[in-house]
Amino acid sequence: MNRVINTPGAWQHLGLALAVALALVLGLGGAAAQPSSEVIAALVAAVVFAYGYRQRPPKLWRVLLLLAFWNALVFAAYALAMQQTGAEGAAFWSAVAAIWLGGWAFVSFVAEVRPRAGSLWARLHPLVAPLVFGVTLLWVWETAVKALEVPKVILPAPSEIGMRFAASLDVLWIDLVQTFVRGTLSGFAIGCGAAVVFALVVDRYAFLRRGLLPVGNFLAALPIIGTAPIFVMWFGFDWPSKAAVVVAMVFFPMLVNTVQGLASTEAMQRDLMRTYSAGWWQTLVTLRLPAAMPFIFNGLKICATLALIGAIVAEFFGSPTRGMGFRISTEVGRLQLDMVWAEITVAALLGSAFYGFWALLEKRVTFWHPSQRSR
Amino acid sequence: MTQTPTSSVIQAQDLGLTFQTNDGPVHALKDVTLTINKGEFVSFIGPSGCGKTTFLRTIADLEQPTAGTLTVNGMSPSEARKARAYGYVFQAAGLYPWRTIGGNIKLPLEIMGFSKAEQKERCARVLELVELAGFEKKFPWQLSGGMQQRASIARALAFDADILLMDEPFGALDEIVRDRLNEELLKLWARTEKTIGFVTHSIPEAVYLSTKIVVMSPRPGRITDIIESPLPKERPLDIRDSQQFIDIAHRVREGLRAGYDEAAE
Amino acid sequence: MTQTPTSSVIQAQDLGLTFQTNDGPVHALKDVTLTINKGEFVSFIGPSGCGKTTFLRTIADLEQPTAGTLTVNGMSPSEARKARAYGYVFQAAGLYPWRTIGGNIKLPLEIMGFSKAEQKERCARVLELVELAGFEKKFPWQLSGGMQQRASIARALAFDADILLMDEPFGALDEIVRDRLNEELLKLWARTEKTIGFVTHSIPEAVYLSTKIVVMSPRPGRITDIIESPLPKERPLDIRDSQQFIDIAHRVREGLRAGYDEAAE
Amino acid sequence: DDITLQLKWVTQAQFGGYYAALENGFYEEEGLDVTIRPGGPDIAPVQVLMGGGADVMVDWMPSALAAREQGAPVVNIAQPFARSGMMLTCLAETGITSPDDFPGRTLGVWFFGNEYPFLSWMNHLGIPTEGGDDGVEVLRQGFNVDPLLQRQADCISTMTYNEYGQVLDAGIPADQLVTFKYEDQGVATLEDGLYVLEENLEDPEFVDRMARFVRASMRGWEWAAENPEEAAMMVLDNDESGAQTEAHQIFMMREVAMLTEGATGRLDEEAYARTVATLLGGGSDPVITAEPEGAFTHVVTDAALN
Amino acid sequence: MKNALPILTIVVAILALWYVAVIPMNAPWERNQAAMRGDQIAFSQIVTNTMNQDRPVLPAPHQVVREMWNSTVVEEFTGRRGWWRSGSLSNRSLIYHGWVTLSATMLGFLIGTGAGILLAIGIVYNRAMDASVMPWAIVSQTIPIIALAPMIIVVLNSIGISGIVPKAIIAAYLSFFPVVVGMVKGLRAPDAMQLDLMKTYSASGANVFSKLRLPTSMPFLFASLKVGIAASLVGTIVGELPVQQGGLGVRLLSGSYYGQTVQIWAALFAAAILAAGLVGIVGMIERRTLRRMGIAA
Ligand SMILES: Nc1ncnc2c1ncn2[C@@H]1O[C@H](COP(=O)(O)OP(=O)(O)OP(=O)(O)O)[C@@H](O)[C@H]1O
Ligand SMILES: Nc1ncnc2c1ncn2[C@@H]1O[C@H](COP(=O)(O)OP(=O)(O)OP(=O)(O)O)[C@@H](O)[C@H]1O
Ligand SMILES: Cc1ncc(C[n+]2csc(CCO)c2C)c(N)n1
Ligand SMILES: [Mg+2]
Ligand SMILES: [Mg+2]
Repeated sequence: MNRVINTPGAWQHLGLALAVALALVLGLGGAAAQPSSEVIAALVAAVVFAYGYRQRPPKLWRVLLLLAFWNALVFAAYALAMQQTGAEGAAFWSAVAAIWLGGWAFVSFVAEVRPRAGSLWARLHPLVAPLVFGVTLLWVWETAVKALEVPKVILPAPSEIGMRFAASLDVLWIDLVQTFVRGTLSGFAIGCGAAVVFALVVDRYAFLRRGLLPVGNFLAALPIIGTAPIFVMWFGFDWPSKAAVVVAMVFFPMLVNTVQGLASTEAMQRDLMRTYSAGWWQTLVTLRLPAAMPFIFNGLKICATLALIGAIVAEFFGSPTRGMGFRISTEVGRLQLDMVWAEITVAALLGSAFYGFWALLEKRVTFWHPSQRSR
Repeated sequence: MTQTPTSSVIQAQDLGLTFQTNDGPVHALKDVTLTINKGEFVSFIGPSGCGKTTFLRTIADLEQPTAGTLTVNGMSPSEARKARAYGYVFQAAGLYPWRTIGGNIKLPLEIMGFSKAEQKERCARVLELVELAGFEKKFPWQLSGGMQQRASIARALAFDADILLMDEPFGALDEIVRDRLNEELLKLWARTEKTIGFVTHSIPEAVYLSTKIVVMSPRPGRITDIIESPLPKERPLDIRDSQQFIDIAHRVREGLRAGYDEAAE
Repeated sequence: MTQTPTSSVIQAQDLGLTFQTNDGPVHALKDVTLTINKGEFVSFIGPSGCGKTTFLRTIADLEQPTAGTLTVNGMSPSEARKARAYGYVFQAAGLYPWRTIGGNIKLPLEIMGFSKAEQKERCARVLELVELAGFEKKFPWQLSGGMQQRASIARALAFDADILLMDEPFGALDEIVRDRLNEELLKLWARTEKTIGFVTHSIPEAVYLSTKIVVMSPRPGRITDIIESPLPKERPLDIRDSQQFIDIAHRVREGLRAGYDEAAE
Repeated sequence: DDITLQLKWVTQAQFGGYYAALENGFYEEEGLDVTIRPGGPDIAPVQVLMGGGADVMVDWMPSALAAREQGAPVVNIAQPFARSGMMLTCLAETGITSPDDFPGRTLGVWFFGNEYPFLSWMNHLGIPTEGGDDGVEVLRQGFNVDPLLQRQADCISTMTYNEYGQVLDAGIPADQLVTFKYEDQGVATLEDGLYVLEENLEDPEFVDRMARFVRASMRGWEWAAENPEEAAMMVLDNDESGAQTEAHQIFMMREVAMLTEGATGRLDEEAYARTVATLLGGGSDPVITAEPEGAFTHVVTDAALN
Repeated sequence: MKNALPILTIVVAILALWYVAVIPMNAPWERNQAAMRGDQIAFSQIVTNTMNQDRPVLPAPHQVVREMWNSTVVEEFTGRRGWWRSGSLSNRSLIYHGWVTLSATMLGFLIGTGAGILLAIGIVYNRAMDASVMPWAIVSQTIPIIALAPMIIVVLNSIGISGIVPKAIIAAYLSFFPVVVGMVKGLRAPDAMQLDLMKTYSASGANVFSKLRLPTSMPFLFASLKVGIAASLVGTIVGELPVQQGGLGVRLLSGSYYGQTVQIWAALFAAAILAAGLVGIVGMIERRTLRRMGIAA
């Protein structure tokens, strides 16, 4: 019994089997729009393969069974997507649930594998789970939109978004340059740079720290929905006003993190510097900045997501006729929802990449920190 | 009395230090009067919380006394600190995790402006001394606790301060390594004429190393006995079996016990 | 040979444990064969990094051996753990900072489902034992390092496990308190017939406390000597001046040194 | 019967007729229980209609026709606004006197589907909208008049009944302003019409409900045109944001009355044809690519007005 | 209270800077108006005028304060729809709009925090979720919510959910993330020895959670709650824009539609005060809890 519940992916596998059984039973009712027999066959095969995998056969078998399991799922998903007619009943949704649970079980199986350190597989391994998760999510979205016949003007299907994405690369690129390269990056650099410099000043004068941080936290709470139009009024329609919004958004998170980081040295470490009679700069460079790095990177990561959103939001309140925020708000009005989602996709990819960039750099710079050495 | 020097390096007169805490004042030190001469090796021993660390920190200008006077080399502790008179080994290793062992040892050398070549040479020398040659490129967390402690001793030795203050430096080491490092420390001290202040919980260690043993007692932290060691400067390990040694150890133990019983009331 | 019991509690046969690290395998334990009988007091002594902690952890099912067999009370360590056979004192105090001293001591009692009244009574009893009565309501950070260590000992004693595993429990204490706790521990052991595994760096402590002293040596961690103590079960503190005591201590020291020199090659 | 009306914009006198009908009980007299839902920025009323959140919506024809082409089958059932109130307002100090002066200027334009008449106009004039010396620099104007007041743009989009009044209120007298009404430029498109989903019209009961709704609404519009002050107060009473001022809403009500003047609610097919022509001539990226079919119907107004 | 003087100093300095900035920011308008009238304007006149414009580029502080006073106390006590006359809060007062925003913020915060904690528990206890969910949680925060909000509102409306809930859901969307990040960190904060101790007691999963992981996560949780509640407020404001049924967000937006700069600033500060108050309350609860736990002195 323990085995049934406690091994990785066990209850997902159980759920998968139940959902398939349900689809079978309901499908026997025989209405037209039930999952086709190929779908059911593939799903049953998936249940069997997963069962075989969970019996922990020798290594080669495990790899083969895992691949077979995945392929069965993909086949079932594809076949189900192909036969959508729009009048699906409970059996259809059971099959959808089965595929979703199957994906989850697959992720559980893969997550449990501990690849050998240093191998190529070890590098790819962390990507598998999120990718499978994402693909499953997209598939459920696609299936649901098609099956429920959700109007295109409310929520387009991922495939439509993808097509629109591929067809509009030029426009997307122009918008990306306007919003990310001009607005986001400049604002991010100015905001974070200023925050770090300011943190050093504030850190030096306790009076400033005690006065500025509370006031600064208060000012940081001014919602950008209100400040963005004001910045457009002050700095014009083009990217400077977007950069200003970004600066306003990232400045205080970065400041707070840096100040906290600079204060994060241990008493003994500071005492050591005192016994060396080290100067302020020496202490800063050799002790406080290195010790602050985990916090600084924390701030940079938070600001990376804030910055892009800030620039996009700012464009909602006035812009030249390009930019991601401009496009999104304009295309909503034209009911070109696929274009809207294509831009949202760009934003998500870009934001994640920007975040990932800082996360990678963090790994290199703060390799010494316990949080980077093990979980 | 085998000690050579006579000029006093550290002079405390009626020194007192009271911490203000929420629960009221804590008298960490009270009426401490002590003279340490140049080239002396002084051990501090006493029950936990009696103020040994606090006294060492006060000498190094890491705490400010609240009563009495304290001079170091005729200056205030703060001036002495700015003249870089101290090497300090803390109770815990306190290495910077983002620097290698070599980098940690070079840290004070960088700050004090030694040349690159000199840094390298000194680093190699002290690593040798604490038996860590070959670990220069490792990071602190890759070493066992004892090794880290030794690295921190090496760091304090690297820049040849005149006054070496060591707070239980060998606490985390096993007996054998400890014996060996005791010997090394004695040799170093004999060679360089440094003045050393040394906190320990081990009576044999205190007796073996010191020219002067200061026994302290808590609440309030104060000195209950000062024992000048009659042992010769040259001390083989088996001196610990000599009667003289056992007698001193006995006196220290009695002093400790007395302070303890008193505090228990 | 003064030991009473004969039934074996812990039995290790060719036990090995290898850690896989990025730098390659570390052989923490190799070919360890040892039998511990019920009611024995076994000390482990050896240089830093020789695998004392690892062995204790393996007994307590906190590490999995990679070779050989290990049984505890005839069961696997994992089953023994689930039967709550162990009290474990870690090398560092490891009190939960969000619980008072009393709360920390009651933690295992809560988990094991003792009644409120029983919790209270046991807590008071063990606090008394480690001389911390009156500190029940304090938080760990309000105590000195030595007091915290004692609290952690009290925590392990509170629930009367048959097997007590203690990893350098007295490392942070000064000699006087240490002596006193040594006596208490011996009394407790004599009264309760517990089986005790005890790691220490101090040779006198090992000799004073144990019925069996296991000397270990590093790289790979293994047993180099097992000394059955001929000392009587009743041991006043001054037994440490007896010739028998000194002889055993000498043998332990020699064993240690041998292991050390060998490893240095 | 319940009816939910989705407005295109926030509560203001632009929709005074509906509020007047509501407050005066005209809907009740027709046996209707009407809920008016204000719109807002970035809410496309078509989405609400498609999502089933409303039965009928107020929308502008360009965006309704665009929606139709996107597969959202909305149909105009009535057209209370006979004329367009959109215009381009320039500062006289810029020296602009006619569209010929536009090249090299910066113009503020509303997007969100409202840009098509403008693009069509520029297309007629042969002025590129990508900037440069012989083109115009287009700004995506927020829904306020700041760009003009701050001199960030030479001209901005205004409605006769709203933003234009704000410019005057701000202290710039009418003689300092030059306006270009889309009506006068021949690129006017139909504004504020009532639209429903095509499939609903197959249900006679629904048509009947809408007929009563349109009848009551038109009564409301007539009443509002005659009693602008009271109508403005009704709007204010329904304004959740509490941001409007009495004076401005009265101004707006009066101006809106000029746009509804003479309208029966029945769509003028000539105006419809002109709207479609304007939209089809929208330049490189037209909002609609083909002549729409079945985009309006008279069945409701015919039922309502007889 | 030793912070009072520094804060006061900074506030005074900011006010002074602000007043100074008001002049050059608002002066162009005065000059333009003068030029339009065809006369010259003296500098002293410019200074006095810029302090009291109707549509200032940068309102003077006293204008903002006056507007806040008028749209709270004055409106409620003397306004036609004020609480004093009508017995209910006036929709022209910031108190009413603040309340609308606050209620959605609190609901969203509760939903977001609950979801965040559950997700964090899932991530810590389920390897599959650990491997797959976290990257997508990050992705979710890179999507511009202001673009999604109207669609979310429309979709929820179409399935019959309206009123406070859609706004709260958007608020929750923004506030769950900091909670997840903080809680995952916090639940994983116990060190190896603390976990080993539990193992030697052979403690059940529930015991390990309630007696070890939960207590260690508390400081992390509170740090995240402070970020989360501020994010929740932003989410509510974003959600209010398309709903247009009161709230500080509507106030901000309609202020901008009708060019009422001072009204925008008043709403802006009201939102910041609300955020500061909420964060302050969380901080107070934090101090109490942690002190009772003995973590904070
Ligand atoms: N920063 C401080 N604030 C308040 N009290 C302190 C502080 N530092 C030390 N104390 C108190 O001062 C007394 C002396 O502490 P000190 O650290 O000098 O003891 P010690 O002799 O070094 O003990 P140990 O052997 O445990 O290291 C103790 O009672 C301690 O609680
Ligand atoms: N988790 C681990 N991963 C890799 N190596 C380890 C691990 N734990 C211990 N070791 C290694 O195993 C060996 C034995 O370690 P152990 O902690 O048992 O030593 P010890 O005898 O307790 O030393 P000490 O007296 O310093 O406590 C050491 O070389 C250590 O570096
Ligand atoms: C969603 C949407 N936003 C703005 C407009 C343009 N517009 C039409 S009426 C009006 C109010 C101004 O008084 C404005 C700004 C629109 N048509 N649709
Ligand atoms: Mg100390
Ligand atoms: Mg150990």
